[in-house]
Amino acid sequence: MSTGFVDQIFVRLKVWIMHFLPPGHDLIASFVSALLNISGVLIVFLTLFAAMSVLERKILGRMQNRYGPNRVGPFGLLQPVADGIKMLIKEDIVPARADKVVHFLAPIIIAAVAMLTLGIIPYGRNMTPLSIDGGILFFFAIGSTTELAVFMAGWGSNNKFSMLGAMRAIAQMVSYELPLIITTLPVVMIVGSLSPDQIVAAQSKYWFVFTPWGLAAFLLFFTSGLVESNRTPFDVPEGESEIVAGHMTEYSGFKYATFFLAEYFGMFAISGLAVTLFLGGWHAPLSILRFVPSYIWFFGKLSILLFVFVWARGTLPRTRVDQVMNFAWKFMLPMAFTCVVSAAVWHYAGRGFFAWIWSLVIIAGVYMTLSILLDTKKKFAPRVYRFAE
Amino acid sequence: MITALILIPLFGVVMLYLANPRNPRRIAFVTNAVSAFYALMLWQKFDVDLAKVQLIERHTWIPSIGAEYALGADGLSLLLVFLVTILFPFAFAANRMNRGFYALMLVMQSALYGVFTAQNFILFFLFYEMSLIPSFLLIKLYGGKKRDYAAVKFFLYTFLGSVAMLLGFLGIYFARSTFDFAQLVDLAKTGPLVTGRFAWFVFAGIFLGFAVKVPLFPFHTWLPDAYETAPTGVAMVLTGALSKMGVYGFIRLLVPLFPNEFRILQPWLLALVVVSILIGALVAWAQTDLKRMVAYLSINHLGYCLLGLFAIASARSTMAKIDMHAALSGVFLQIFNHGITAAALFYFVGLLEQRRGARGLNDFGGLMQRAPVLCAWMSVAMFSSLGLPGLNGFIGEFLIFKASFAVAASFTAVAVLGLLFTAVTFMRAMKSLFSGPPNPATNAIVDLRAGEKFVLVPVTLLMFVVGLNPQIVLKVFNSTVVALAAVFA
Amino acid sequence: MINIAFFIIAALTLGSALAAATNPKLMHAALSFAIAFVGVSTLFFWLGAEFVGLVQIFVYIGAVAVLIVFTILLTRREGEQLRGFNWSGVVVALAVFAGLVWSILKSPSMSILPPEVSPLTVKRIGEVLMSDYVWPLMGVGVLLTVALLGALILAMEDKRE
Amino acid sequence: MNAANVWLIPFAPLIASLSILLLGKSRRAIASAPAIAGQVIALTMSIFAFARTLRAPGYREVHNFVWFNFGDQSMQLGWMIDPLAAAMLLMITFVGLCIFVFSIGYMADDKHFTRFFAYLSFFSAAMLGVVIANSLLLLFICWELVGLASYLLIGFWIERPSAAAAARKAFITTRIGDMGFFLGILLLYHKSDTLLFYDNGHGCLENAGLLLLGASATAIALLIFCGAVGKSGQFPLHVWLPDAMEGPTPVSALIHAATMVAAGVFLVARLYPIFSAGAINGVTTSLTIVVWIGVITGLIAALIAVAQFDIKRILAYSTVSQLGLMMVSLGVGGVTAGMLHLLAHGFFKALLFLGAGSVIHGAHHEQDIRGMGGLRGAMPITFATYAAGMMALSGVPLVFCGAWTKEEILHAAWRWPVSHVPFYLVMLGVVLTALYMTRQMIYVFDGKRGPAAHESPRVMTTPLIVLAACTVVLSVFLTPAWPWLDHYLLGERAHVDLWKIFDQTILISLLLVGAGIGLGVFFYREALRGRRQDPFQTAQPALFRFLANRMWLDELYDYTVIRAARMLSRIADWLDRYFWDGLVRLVGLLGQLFGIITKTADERGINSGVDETTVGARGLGRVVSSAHSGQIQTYLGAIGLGMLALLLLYAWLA
Amino acid sequence: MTLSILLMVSSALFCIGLLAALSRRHAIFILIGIEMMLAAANINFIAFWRYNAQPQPTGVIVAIFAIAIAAAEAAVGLALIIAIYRHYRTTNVDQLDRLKG
Repeated sequence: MSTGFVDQIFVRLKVWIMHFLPPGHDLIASFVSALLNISGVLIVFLTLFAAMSVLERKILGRMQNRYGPNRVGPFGLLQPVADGIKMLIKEDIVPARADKVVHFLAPIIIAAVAMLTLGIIPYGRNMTPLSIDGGILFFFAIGSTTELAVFMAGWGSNNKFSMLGAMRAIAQMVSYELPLIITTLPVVMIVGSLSPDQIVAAQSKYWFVFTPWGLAAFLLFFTSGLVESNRTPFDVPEGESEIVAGHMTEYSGFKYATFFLAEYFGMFAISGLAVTLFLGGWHAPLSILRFVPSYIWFFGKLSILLFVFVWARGTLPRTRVDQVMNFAWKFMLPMAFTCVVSAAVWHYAGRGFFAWIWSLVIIAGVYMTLSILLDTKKKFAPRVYRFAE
Repeated sequence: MITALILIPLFGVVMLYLANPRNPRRIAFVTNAVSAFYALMLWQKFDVDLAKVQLIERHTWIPSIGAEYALGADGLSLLLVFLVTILFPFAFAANRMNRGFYALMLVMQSALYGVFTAQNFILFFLFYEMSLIPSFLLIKLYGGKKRDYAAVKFFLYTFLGSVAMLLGFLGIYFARSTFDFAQLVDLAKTGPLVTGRFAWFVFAGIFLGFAVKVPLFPFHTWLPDAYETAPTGVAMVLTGALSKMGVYGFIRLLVPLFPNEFRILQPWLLALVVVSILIGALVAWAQTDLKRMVAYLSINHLGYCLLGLFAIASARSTMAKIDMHAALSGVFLQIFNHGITAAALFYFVGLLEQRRGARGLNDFGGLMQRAPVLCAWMSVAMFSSLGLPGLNGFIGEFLIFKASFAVAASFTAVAVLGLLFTAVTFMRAMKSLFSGPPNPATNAIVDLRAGEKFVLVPVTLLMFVVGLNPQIVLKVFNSTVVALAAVFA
Repeated sequence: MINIAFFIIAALTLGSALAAATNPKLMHAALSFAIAFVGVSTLFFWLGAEFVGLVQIFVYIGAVAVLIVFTILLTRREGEQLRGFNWSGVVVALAVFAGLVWSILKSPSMSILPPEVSPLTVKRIGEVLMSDYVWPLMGVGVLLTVALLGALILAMEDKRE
Repeated sequence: MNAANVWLIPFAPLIASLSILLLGKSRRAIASAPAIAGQVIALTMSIFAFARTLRAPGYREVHNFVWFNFGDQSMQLGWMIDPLAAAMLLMITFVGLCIFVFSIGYMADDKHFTRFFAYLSFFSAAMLGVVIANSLLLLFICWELVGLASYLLIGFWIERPSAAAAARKAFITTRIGDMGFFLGILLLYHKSDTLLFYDNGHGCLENAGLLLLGASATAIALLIFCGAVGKSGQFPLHVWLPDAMEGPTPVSALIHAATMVAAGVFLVARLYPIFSAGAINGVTTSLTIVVWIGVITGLIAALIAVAQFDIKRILAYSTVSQLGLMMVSLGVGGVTAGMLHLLAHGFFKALLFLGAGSVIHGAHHEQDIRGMGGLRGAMPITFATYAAGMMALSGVPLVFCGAWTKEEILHAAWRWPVSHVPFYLVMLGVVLTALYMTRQMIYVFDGKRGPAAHESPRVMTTPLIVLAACTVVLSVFLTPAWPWLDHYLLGERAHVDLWKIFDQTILISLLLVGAGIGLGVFFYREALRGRRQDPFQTAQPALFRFLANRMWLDELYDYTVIRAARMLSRIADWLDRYFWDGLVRLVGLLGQLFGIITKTADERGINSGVDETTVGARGLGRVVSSAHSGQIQTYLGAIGLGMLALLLLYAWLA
Repeated sequence: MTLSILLMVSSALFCIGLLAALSRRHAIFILIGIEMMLAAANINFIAFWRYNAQPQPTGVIVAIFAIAIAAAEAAVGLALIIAIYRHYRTTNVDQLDRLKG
């Protein structure tokens, strides 16, 4: 059941390994423990990255009525291995006028950041690699460093396309960081803690996505997450048709692979956080289903979200730059604030049925108002041609 | 809860400016609907059988000067809250104006809610002044002829009054170091709050403040100018709700706090009130401008309120219980009735002015043939105002006279003449407006439109219902009356 | 071990700060600045103020550094040529440093070791912020809003041209 | 129909009235149906109520209830059935019904047919409310509603300025009286703490309540009498009543016969215990005043009636005169006599007014009796019924009800211990009544044929016939031989004693009536052969003009009371506009003056000082500013050096 | 590990900031220098908090406020620099002496 053997198998494994260490050396013990955690996370997510890269292509293929990779290995499952080899042996080109140091550091920082953010997510019961009190804050603090790294990539390449791509990326990441953070606020407010463990624990009865504010915040959070990880339909910074590959234009070989890896890790991290915040983390949806180990639940939810990422990529066209920004400031931000208010109302109205209704009314009201305000005159305007200046 | 009630109109103001609607009145109405809903919720939560102040909200605010954020409601407050809630949509219905107008009106509404529920003088005073500024602006910006003059006069008058009041209260504060109503009333029961000659200054200051607002003769000269020039909706609110702030202040503060002064001044105050009543009616009779006429009649009607109050105030210890209760109930009822009726009268005057472009008594004639329904409904309001039994005006006046007669029969006998002159005034108005051959200038006048009927039906119904079954209003404040009577006795 | 960590952090911080102050390349200086601030926040972590450290990273790396970098970009036209250096500043800075070190060394009460304290939780900070420091907090909120608007207006291009 | 349900009686016409109003103008054809139906229902229920009072002599049933609470006190209202109320109910509903039916014909082509019936029903309802009230407050409320209804009906032809003026006059004049009434109520309430008439021994008309009143009973009675004076058109407030003829004729009938004027007399009768409280030998100050007011009214009105030419105005003054007579009767102690006369008067005055209406209708809305003549042939039914009414009014003995009641009044007046003057004056009044009624008959129906006239339709004549029959039938219950109605009101059982018919007073009354009619015939019949000039007018032009102009009373009031009040209001207005406002402005001016002084001092004194200082400061600033290079880093360096200096200072101090 | 060493680190950082603010021509460096000085002050706050076992986390709170205010200052300062640059086409503080009295 809840503390079943299978459920805690990885925890026990770690404890078992740790007991080989000589006692009394706390520093070594914590070092080894950290190392074990890191390696666990890396193993799992690198595997997931590999699986994801091929699965995404396959799923996209199905969505576009083609097969996708099916040549390497059974069902094309060895495709990532092939890709990896290709990337590793590719020539590493650095532009002559590039700022070498910056150009070199950028992919490293990006990947490091993405991996760091994975640390605070509780993957199962007692399975949080980095269990710190301000975990959510840690996530965002570290995550915000990505922008600088992206900028370094763009600037260090000394290429107009790279610079433009980086600018776009930073602009939209900065803009969407606000709704992203503010939509976590209601959860933090309701739980009263920044610790992911406690947030998950607070969702043992019901997931926050099943409250009006939670649902709204989840949708907003997920949308912001899409933007933060530069995924379609918000992949403006690396839109091939416009600016080649954005800040990654001048990267090739393993550095490019690192960027690629960082993007996927970022995606995992955001999805994992969404699961933690809104979808009950590793909790089972029904109490009957608790016999299934908690990490399975977590990764199940995570894969659903990842599928949605892919699905969105396969379905939605790319948005225009100004549309992305307008959407952030005029819609996402007010709605995010509304979620905060709504959660407060929900809490102070007693968290009961009426609280539910009140909360819903507030969100619906603001949503209606916003949709009316944002949609008045531009609805059927004649097409306007704009010319580059 | 009450805070929410106060905030809703302000929220409406915000909406007005955020949404920038083509029809700002709709937002004002929606705000009012929400206010009304909240007022009803308030009523639902309010236990009419409990005599004490209920729904209290109390927070520290500026502890160093004893200012608390204290709100609460007893029956009287609730009644006035209802009155405000009824009046504002009615007033909005009277004019179609731009956004600023509604914003100011909503601010005023919020202030009125605050005044009638504040339980602490500083808060009370804050709201009191908060109502003053929008009304000044409303007159100044949206008024008719002479608006600048009237607005400035109104402002100076009421502002000086409230400054005097503030000074008076500071005097009390320095002596007793509290601003809380309940505490002050308790203190006043044990002995005079302030002693010596200083007490007279304090009393005079507060008295002046409220007397100007009501207004009491001879502090009334701002009123005709202000009411005459104010747009209909504003005039409705001014007479219906703003003037009640004065009466409310008398009930809540002046009468409980200064028993001695009232006893000594009894004949003078009663004389002032009677003069106020008579002057109001007599001068109204001499007016040819309908709005001015209704304005003066307001002086007359509010005089009745003060008559009841002064009767209590000056003879509280010797008064029979039944008289005390009658006086208080009568005053409360009169507050409500006058609010409804005077507002309705202004509304009708506004309708006539809209249709004819003038509002002189002699500009009409034979209206009954042009617009019978309008005339009929306006007559109902007029008869209600002149105290016809069966309509709402009568019972309040009856109860007031019943009480004041027991205390000062001779003053009452003279005051009853006011009823007569009111009747004469209205008879004259009806004759020159409704009857006779139709004035050719009124040919284009149309009868009541459906929308106007829609507005008037509830108000007129209210007049009838309160007239026939006053219990529905009385029960709101009966226990408050008992409690207040115990305080006064 | 702990002390070694401290010295490493301090050296990294001061070194990158010095680089930021003296590096003639603007962009490199800005990036050094970022590293210096990471160092500062690590120092905060080391001192047990995790929350402040996180906030430091959040604000300085996520926002201020990006802003600086943007500003450098936007004013790049002559940025690279501006490499002048005012040596009189070095004198003043060194004098101040000397004064400070002298006064620190002169105060015996400064040579103390940290007492054992229970870790400061975020919840506690939140409670203190919302109770004792609620007015300053609101003030800061208003200040930030005003600064945001002010910065927007200042940086906005004139539409008249 | 017990007392708890008696409210249904006024309620029926009220509902009728409301439903007519709601029907609107378009349903003209059926507008009268609800009114008639309401009246019929009220009549039926009144009969049941009446039947209930027959159970026992002096039967009285009361139903009281709380109307509203104020504080922890309560205001009670109530209704009742007793013989007085029941008889009035019957009279009002029956006469009212006749008038309603008549109105269908009379108002057939009026524009506002529906409104008219709504008003009529409302009027009837209000009046019935007055009658059943067991509370002075309820009575007052209905009383005021009666006033309102009369206002609406008198001013019914709204487009005529004279009608509007008359309506206004009626309303205000009666309201003057009502103010007294109102004060009386206040005083009564103050003294007795209840306004209920009967309340298990605690009512204000019962012994316990009356004891509480004590000496103030006189004041209360007189104040309340003011109301009766106003409503019943007693001197000096009678002036509105003749003007009220501006309303449609059925309205006049209703006002003058059945409802409004009766209210005053009914009020006095209802509150008789208060009027007679503390009576010595049946005489109190208040009753004495009632008597004298009644006498003066009766006589003045009768005199004025002689000199009027408007058919309705004559009847109006006759009403005033008869009301005076009733007041006399009440005052001298003949309460039942007064009430009986009121009941009888209700029937025959309605008959007369309706007759007059029929005449007016037939004569194409001619109202001046000089313009009529010889209508006997053209309108036989009207003539016959009118004659019956005229004889009842004049008091022709034996078969007409008016005679017996008048006789009773004379009896009562004779027995009054204070003075016999009223008795003689009443006798004079009786003669005058017969005289002017004869005059009217002759003018209208006799003589040469006037302009073409026609008999009224059946719907109008039928009520006339019914009412005429009633005046005769009613007399059966009124004879001294079997004074059933008298005793019914007194609460006793009546016994038949045929001999009583041949009392000596019947001779007197025969004599008086004979004299009146004879004189009338003598004066007018011959004189009218030549037409155009009233014989009285030719004989005494000055006196005739005095009477024809209603003794200049209207003008007197106009020049004194009304002018004075008007002047007062103008003065008040002037004072308000200029004096009080002037005072305020004066204060404002003082403030302004003070402001000017301050401003001058400010500008000349303080401002220039400040100016000098600033000039100096600017010079200093110039000197200092040269040290400011505008270089940020210079400033920063200065700050750093300053800090160093502070450090050194700290070190030096430590 | 005594407090004085921490304080010396912070004063060193402060002086480096001062150096940046005093010596560099580019306006952005002045800003960077100021930020460094603020950070040095923050280190002091935290250090004094850590070495004084007071239950109230005043030092931490003040540091948080200082960071918030520094952020606001940086935003406005950078906006100013952009505006100045747009106006005068220079970010050399030596040339920005319009305020000269």
